[in-house]
Amino acid sequence: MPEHNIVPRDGNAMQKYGLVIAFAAICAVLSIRSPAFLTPQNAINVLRQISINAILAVGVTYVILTGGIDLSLGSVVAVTGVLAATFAHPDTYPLAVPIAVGILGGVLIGVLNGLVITRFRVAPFIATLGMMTIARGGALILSGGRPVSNLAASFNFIGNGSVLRIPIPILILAGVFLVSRFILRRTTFGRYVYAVGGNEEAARASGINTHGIKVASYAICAGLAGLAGIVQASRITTGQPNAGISYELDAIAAVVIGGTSLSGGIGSVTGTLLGALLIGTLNNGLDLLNVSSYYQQVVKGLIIIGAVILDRRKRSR
Amino acid sequence: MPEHNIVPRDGNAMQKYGLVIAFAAICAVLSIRSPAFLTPQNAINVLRQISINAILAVGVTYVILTGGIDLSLGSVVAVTGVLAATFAHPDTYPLAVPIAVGILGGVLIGVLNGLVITRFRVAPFIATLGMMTIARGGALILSGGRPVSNLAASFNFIGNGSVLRIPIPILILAGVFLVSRFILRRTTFGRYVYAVGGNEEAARASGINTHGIKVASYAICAGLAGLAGIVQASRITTGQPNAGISYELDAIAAVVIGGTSLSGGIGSVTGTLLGALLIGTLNNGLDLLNVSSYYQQVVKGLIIIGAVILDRRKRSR
Amino acid sequence: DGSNSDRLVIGVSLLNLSNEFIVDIREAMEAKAAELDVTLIVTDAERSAEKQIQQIESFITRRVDAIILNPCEVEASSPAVDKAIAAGIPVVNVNSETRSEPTAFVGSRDEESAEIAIKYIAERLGGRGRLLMMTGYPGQAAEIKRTEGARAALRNYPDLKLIAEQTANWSREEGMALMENWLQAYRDGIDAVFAQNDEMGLGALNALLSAGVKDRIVLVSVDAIADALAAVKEGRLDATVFQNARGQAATALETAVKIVRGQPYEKTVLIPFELVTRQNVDRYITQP
Amino acid sequence: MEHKNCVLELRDVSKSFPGVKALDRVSIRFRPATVHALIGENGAGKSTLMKILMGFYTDYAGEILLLGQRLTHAGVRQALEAGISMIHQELMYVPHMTVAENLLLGREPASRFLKRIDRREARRQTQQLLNQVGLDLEPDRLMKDLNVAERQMVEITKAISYHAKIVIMDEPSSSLSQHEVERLCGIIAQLKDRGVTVIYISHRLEEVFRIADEVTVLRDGRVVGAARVSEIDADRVIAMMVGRELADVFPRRTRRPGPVILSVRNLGRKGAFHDVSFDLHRGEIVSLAGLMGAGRTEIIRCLFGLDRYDQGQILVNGKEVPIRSPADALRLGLGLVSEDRQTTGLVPCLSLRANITLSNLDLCSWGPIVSWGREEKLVERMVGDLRIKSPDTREMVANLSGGNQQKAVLARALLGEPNVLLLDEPTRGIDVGAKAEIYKLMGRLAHEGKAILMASSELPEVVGMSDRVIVLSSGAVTRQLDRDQASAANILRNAMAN
Ligand SMILES: Nc1ncnc2c1ncn2[C@@H]1O[C@H](COP(=O)(O)OP(=O)(O)OP(=O)(O)O)[C@@H](O)[C@H]1O
Ligand SMILES: Nc1ncnc2c1ncn2[C@@H]1O[C@H](COP(=O)(O)OP(=O)(O)OP(=O)(O)O)[C@@H](O)[C@H]1O
Ligand SMILES: [Mg+2]
Ligand SMILES: [Mg+2]
Repeated sequence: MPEHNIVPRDGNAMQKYGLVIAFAAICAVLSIRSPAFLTPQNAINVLRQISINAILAVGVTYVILTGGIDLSLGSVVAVTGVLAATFAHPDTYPLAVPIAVGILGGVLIGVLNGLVITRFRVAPFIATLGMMTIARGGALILSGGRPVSNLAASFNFIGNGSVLRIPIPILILAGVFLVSRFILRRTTFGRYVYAVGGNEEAARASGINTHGIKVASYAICAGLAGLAGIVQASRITTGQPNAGISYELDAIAAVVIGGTSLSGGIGSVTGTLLGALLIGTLNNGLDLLNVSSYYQQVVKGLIIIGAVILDRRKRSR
Repeated sequence: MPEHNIVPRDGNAMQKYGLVIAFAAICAVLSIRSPAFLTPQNAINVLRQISINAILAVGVTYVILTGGIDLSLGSVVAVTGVLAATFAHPDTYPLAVPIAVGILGGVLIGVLNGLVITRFRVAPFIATLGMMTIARGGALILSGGRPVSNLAASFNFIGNGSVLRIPIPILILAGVFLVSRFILRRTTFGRYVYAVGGNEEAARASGINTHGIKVASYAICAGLAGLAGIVQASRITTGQPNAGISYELDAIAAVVIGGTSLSGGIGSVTGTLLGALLIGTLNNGLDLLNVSSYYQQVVKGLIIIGAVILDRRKRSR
Repeated sequence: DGSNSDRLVIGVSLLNLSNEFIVDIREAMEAKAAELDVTLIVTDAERSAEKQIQQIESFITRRVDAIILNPCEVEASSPAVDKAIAAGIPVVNVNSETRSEPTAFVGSRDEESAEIAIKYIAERLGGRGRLLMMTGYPGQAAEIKRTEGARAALRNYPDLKLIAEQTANWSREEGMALMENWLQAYRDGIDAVFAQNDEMGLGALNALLSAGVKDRIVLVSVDAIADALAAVKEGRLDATVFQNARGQAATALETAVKIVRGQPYEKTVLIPFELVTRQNVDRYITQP
Repeated sequence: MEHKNCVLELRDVSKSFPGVKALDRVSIRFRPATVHALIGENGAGKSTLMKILMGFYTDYAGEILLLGQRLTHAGVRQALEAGISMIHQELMYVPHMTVAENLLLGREPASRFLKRIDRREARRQTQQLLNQVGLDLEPDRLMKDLNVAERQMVEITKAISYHAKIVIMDEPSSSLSQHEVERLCGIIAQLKDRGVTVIYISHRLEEVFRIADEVTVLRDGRVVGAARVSEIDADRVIAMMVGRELADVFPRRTRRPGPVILSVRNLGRKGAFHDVSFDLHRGEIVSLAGLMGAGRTEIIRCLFGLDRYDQGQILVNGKEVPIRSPADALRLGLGLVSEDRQTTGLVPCLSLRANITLSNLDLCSWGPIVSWGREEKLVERMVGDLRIKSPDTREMVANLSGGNQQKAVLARALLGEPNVLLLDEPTRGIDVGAKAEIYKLMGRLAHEGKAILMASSELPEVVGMSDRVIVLSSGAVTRQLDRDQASAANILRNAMAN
């Protein structure tokens, strides 16, 4: 089973063993406590609910694998949502225009992040924190601080429609996940992403254009945030300038819960998806059990830490 | 020159040159544009406004120097503020009680963070992210979601009173800063904090109790967050369960702007203080100039990135 | 739980449960639920419309009998209403509106609160003076509407000048810092401050008191939370604007139950805002 | 053997890692005031055994007796307090701290109250330590700014300064040149006089025979032989280590230089070297020799585009070429094995496989897509050629033994079949058996018309392999020696000329 060539032997299913067990345990408890939990309907529900966070998390996995971080994601979701929405009023542009504008807007922001980080050697934390407030300001300026509404039905279909009874956001997530999994595992680019994060000096000495790889990673990450922005705007049928606040933390949490190391070079998008699923299931399940929202926060924090402990235990057995 | 060797690790004035220049430039522009800016009154104002963020930032400097991170700070401010406030109603306990409760509450949370990170080898990001939601839940549960008000005048004096015309929060900040500077530069504990962040294996090979150093750093960090929580509650004369949201990001930003490396081992509290001053001055100045709040965000992001670029340039010249 | 028994189950999605005003709504609703013997499932949207939609989707999956929605946004929370209605579940909007039409609405016009506040300030200042406005988190429905209401009201008072407008993100701490900065920038040139919620208003109040200038500046905020009422009573805060959280909550739940039981109900219940000053504050203080 | 004649005894020590039995019932007795060499192939388990002694691994089977007392470690601190100190194979220092701070780390002189560091006393102690070993280093320099050899000297100084009863040296000389090795020998002799037991791990057998009193040979985690040095010879030891007889270490070669492939004209880099000129012919092996800090590494880094040169030209096949990055160098057919595998060499968290193919992924991919099958084949070949010992080619490279890591770096450079191979300390930490393989390989490459430029601190290697030796001193070429002139003595004389 040539599961994985990049990540060492235990970087495959085995590695996620602990997380899978934690996830299964949570599901078991929830389905005992609430009959509504283990229904196909609710499974679809959970998947749709995690889709935006998971798309963001998959994107930021690239960046974190290179050893960076992207705090601007939430703001990018807002600004690209507003951008896309302004081109999505009924009977103005074809659907492709708002989609292209949203994604390219994201890519542009990502390229800027990448250039500030590589050319000017600003720490990714600061560069993207700066971009976080810049992009938020941009979203407010573009929209005049008002939600951009009255969008075309075709645009709203992206977030709310289904194909073959599967909600479109889930299909988009599936596409993003599979393509990213392929890129990171099977392509030279993916290999270089891991190498840059694992040891930048050594990657450079191996002839890798480390700056290029980083810029590309930030571009992919913010481009996917643009996609998430479109899905979000379509789902809430508005370009909302204050959308996406602190989404970056949720996304990064999914990545780290999924076993990707914040210092770079170790991890996978499969882990990330599992991480996002774990968080989403928890949110859904605690609502189903009608746990009071204050206690929900406590329980959620405890379970996340617990799941990660279980996971690390399993892995270093 | 026995005073200063060439130790960029804990930074001398030279190193912060770029940042000092950036800071001076900002002050120059602001004082030209607004006569109200360069007054002693406003200087006090800025210092008072940064005090909470700067106390938090000094605390998280310890943690970041060890190579960790603490995302629970904002929630700790809330929960300790609520805790202190519940013991600070008029004519109940002496002033020492709410103060002790707030700080010890913080220390306890920090010790828990540290133990989860060292004993269970959970990534600091996840451990403290979990604690962030747990502590927030705790603050809401403790307070029932309502501000805890009607506090004793003596308690409110902490945040609003002055001694020799200097507001007490500024005095507290000064104390925290000076003590921390001493600890980190002059004591063996400080040395070990740098060593653990610089190369944990090497620190361990030198017989340093690396776990102990980390736990202590998290405890100091959260203890100072407890202090900040007390100052905050006293300043707004309420224990506010939703206080401090995203304060951790501001604090970490101050640390990183101040030249401390997120990978640990490099930095100083002097840099942190400068970083906090830069952010605080910016906030104050943009308000004084009445820059529209949308554009404020853009300008703020740009200036922060610009200051850091200038700083890195200067340093690597 | 409960969906197979004959007890009614009502899903509630609230804007933000770490806001005192919304906590009041929840408590009033829970009290009413005990009285009417229905089961409530209360969720916290944490100010996110996206999250709110998710909660409604979960309610639909669980087939609750009715939904009470305390919308985060006018437009962005509308799909939540649409989805519930499409699934045949009645929706009662409480406190604020959505673009999509719910089964019933119980609440107020947010613009009105700002109009009342500005009118009070204008009267106190004799129609002329310099005004500062502290706005809420940019882009949120309440901020937008209160800003619009204030602007509209100001058109009636051409000599009442809005000299600066800045956000303090609904926060007491930020309101205090903003007021301190304003005092530096405008010193003696301020006659009145309108804060779009009590939290910011109380922050501004602290700053004004510390600077010793409260006597000559009129300060008004909105929501009438307990702290604000106390401040009004002590004469520190000039006025706040009361919105009847408990009334809204109880009426919304009653309406939802009536709809489910097929009883007649009022489609729109508008509960007006009320100005609270030192003269009438005692009527609003519930606790000792 | 009588009890007091044994300071330290290991009884049936075993240790496993996932998929590897690193140590299998190892029993050794160490006598006081002796130098006990521990030798064995790469991956034999030497470092693991020492880390157990030092308290790094506490989950092992078996017993350790220190002066007859059973040693139960809770960690490194306990080992240090029990009188054991160690120089680690992978140097352990804090890069952003100064030499002085690193030397005293964990035992700074400090006041009782507040544990305030006594700077003056610290300075005095540091200077004393440096003087003691005759190391002329500014105590305020940052560790990261030192070269590998200097860092290694600092670590040696640190290890002996604990006044331990047992000093473990895990390849202390791997990047030291002759001059420093002499100094190390002196230090070890002093330790012995003080009654200290030195456990000495090295792949340089001549050193072992000079320094050690006793030798224990490990193979595949087991003790396969032990003897007094006076009663054994190198061939026996090698046979024990590799499990077979080894013929000549250095291959016989006839020098057949072809056309010039690489020329360097007046190359210089501020603060490192200046006015360096030489030609490299196809089919030739040329060495850069010099003392520590002579500038060999800097020249090689510039040639490979890792650093910028600010003076002179580089010509490949007679054409001047700008080399601004390693990518340029690779495109021009250069390959590099860098001196420091930790920083410029390996990506520690990736698999052995990914590390080997990193700079030549195009050899096993269709366009942007990597073919795992082809990659595996290429890697298996290199692993076989270089005898890299690893449970699986997908093992994380950080888990390999030091020598096998070095082989991985070499494998990567060789995979691209470069026309010019730049080797900086290529056999650092590599066992004799594998060294012979590498020399054979170098010979073969030269025979195939490739050119090799090597920097090595191991004089026998320089003398044994080079067609020509370029001797450097303080960043300038002092002499170019032909093969017949290149004796160790001659090289050293020119290296110290100035
Ligand atoms: N942390 C680890 N995880 C997994 N395997 C390991 C680890 N450390 C060492 N090993 C394995 O244990 C075996 C012994 O390694 P060790 O480092 O002790 O060898 P060594 O004799 O010191 O070799 P060298 O001469 O190359 O330094 C090797 O097979 C190595 O791959
Ligand atoms: N990163 C650095 N910062 C500052 N000085 C350096 C750095 N690297 C090398 N030097 C200095 O440059 C000079 C040349 O060092 P270099 O490493 O090239 O020597 P070398 O001949 O390869 O010796 P070695 O045998 O130790 O590798 C030395 O004086 C060294 O101290
Ligand atoms: Mg070894
Ligand atoms: Mg060298």
